[in-house]
Amino acid sequence: MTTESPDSLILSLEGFEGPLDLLLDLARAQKVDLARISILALVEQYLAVIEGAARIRLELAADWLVMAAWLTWLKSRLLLPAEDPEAAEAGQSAELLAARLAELERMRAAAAWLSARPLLGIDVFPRGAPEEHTATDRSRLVADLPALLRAYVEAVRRGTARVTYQPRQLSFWTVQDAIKRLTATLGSMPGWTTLERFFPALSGQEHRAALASTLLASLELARNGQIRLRQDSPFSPILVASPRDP
Amino acid sequence: MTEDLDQYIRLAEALIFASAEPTTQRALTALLPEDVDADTILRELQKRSEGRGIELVQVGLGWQFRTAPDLAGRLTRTISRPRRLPRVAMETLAIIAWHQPVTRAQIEEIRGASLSQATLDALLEASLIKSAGHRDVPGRPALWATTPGFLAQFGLNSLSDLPKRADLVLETVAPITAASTIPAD
Amino acid sequence: MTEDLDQYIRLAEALIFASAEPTTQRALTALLPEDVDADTILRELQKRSEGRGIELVQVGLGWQFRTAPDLAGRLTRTISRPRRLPRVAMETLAIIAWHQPVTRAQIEEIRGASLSQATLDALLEASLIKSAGHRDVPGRPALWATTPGFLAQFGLNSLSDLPKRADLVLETVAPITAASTIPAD
Repeated sequence: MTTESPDSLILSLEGFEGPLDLLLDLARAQKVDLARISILALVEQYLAVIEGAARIRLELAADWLVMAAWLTWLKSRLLLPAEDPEAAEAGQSAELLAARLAELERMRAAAAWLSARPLLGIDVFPRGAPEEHTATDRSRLVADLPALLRAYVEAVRRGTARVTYQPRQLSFWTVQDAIKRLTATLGSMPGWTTLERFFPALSGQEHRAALASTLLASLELARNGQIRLRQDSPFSPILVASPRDP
Repeated sequence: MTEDLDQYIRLAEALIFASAEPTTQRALTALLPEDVDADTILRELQKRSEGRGIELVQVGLGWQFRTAPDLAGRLTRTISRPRRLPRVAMETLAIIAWHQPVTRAQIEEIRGASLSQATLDALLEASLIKSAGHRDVPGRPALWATTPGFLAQFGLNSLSDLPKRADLVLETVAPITAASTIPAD
Repeated sequence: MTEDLDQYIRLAEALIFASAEPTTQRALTALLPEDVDADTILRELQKRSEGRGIELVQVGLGWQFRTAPDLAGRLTRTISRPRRLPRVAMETLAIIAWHQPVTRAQIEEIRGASLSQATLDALLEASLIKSAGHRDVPGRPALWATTPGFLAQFGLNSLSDLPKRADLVLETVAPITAASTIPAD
């Protein structure tokens, strides 16, 4: 790392990925096995670079300065007599730094090894116009019985829904219904009224059913004295009147 | 020169192999030295490919490697990708199954929608339905019924394996006899 | 038998040649008679391809024909050339390949620099790396690993084809785990 001009120094710093990158480069300059580099020499070189850079560029990135501070600490401990416990601690830290640098160096070598491989799509090429030898048979059907049942139910339901199905109004009355109707409408019927007038106009079987239940209801009410009944001759209309009516 | 020729043949082989489009003689010429004839290289490459699993063929304006025709058949894998019947077809089939023999008009009445010829054709093509004579009414409309293929498709031994209509459609086809005064349930 | 063997080799050639993707040994086995060993056929085919413009290589998931590496320079003039990965991405990829599964923090520690989103994106986009679960520590950081595409891209049959870390440089291998005494950034 040379420091002829401040500008070249800045440029060379910016060329590094980080403090470790610079340290590795400085270590390589020692031209020895990375495991045997002089950490002390390395530290001094790094600090010199940072000091030189800091003189001209105070806003130097924080991680460079943090590394510088740590290395300053490391240097001060490494300079202590070997028997000092703090020197032993520093020795360990130095070993770790060396190990980190070694690993980074190894990964650089790994990246270089990978880069030297013939790369697919760059150095070597696969078949450019692949052929498709797969035929698709779509003759079979996915359809099972449950699906068929569902389909039928849905079809019928939708078909009937569209006609807006409405059940026929049914007029079969129970005797209870007839009693209710008779008692409710009796007051509004002046004098003798035919039984047929106590249910709506119906025809056929429905008429006869309504007539039967209304007759039964009228007999029940007459028994209790709630109405009066009268039939002038056989098969003539049955007449109903309120007990209060004359 | 022979060694060089070998190199050029290798280069042509690699180029044609890697190109997505057929390689034109012009593209190959551009890659070769001026004194080397692309046509010669191609003929030689073609000769060397003889009897291999792939062969060099001229496609349109260029050259391409293709699988040898006698092998193509053996390479073809058939993937069975069963199709699903569209809903309309499924419903139509269901109505035919339960109401057969049934006319088109009846099917339309039950579904409450018109039935397209395409739907009938799809069912016919799948061998699920067949025509079963004509109804003896004016216009003599065709009657439709299911086939043995229908039974096979749905894993039925006979049509009597189908559940009764009354067991299937409960609320909509409720009997009319129940009096409205009686609570439904 | 020899004639049959020739046929099987042709068939294997056609099968592998037809596909842009590697062909698995299983796919070839399925195509060959039961008493024919796919491996024998592949080795023979590989031998026959030697010295040609395209060669048979075993990559990750299977076998693939590729253009011979020595032709690269001359072919790339004709065939479009994607950009190479930048140095940072290559180093990151190398760390992931050799240390996998590995967290982002570990990658940053080894490189002594923070990992940019752009680098991660570039590797992911090239389908070279994938996430491989989480490390069971506070924060549960994602773990990264290489993909089969990584093997294919670099022409490797398996991760064991990568040189041993110790062989990469001659230094003694020191564990990197305790390096946390150095501020990471």
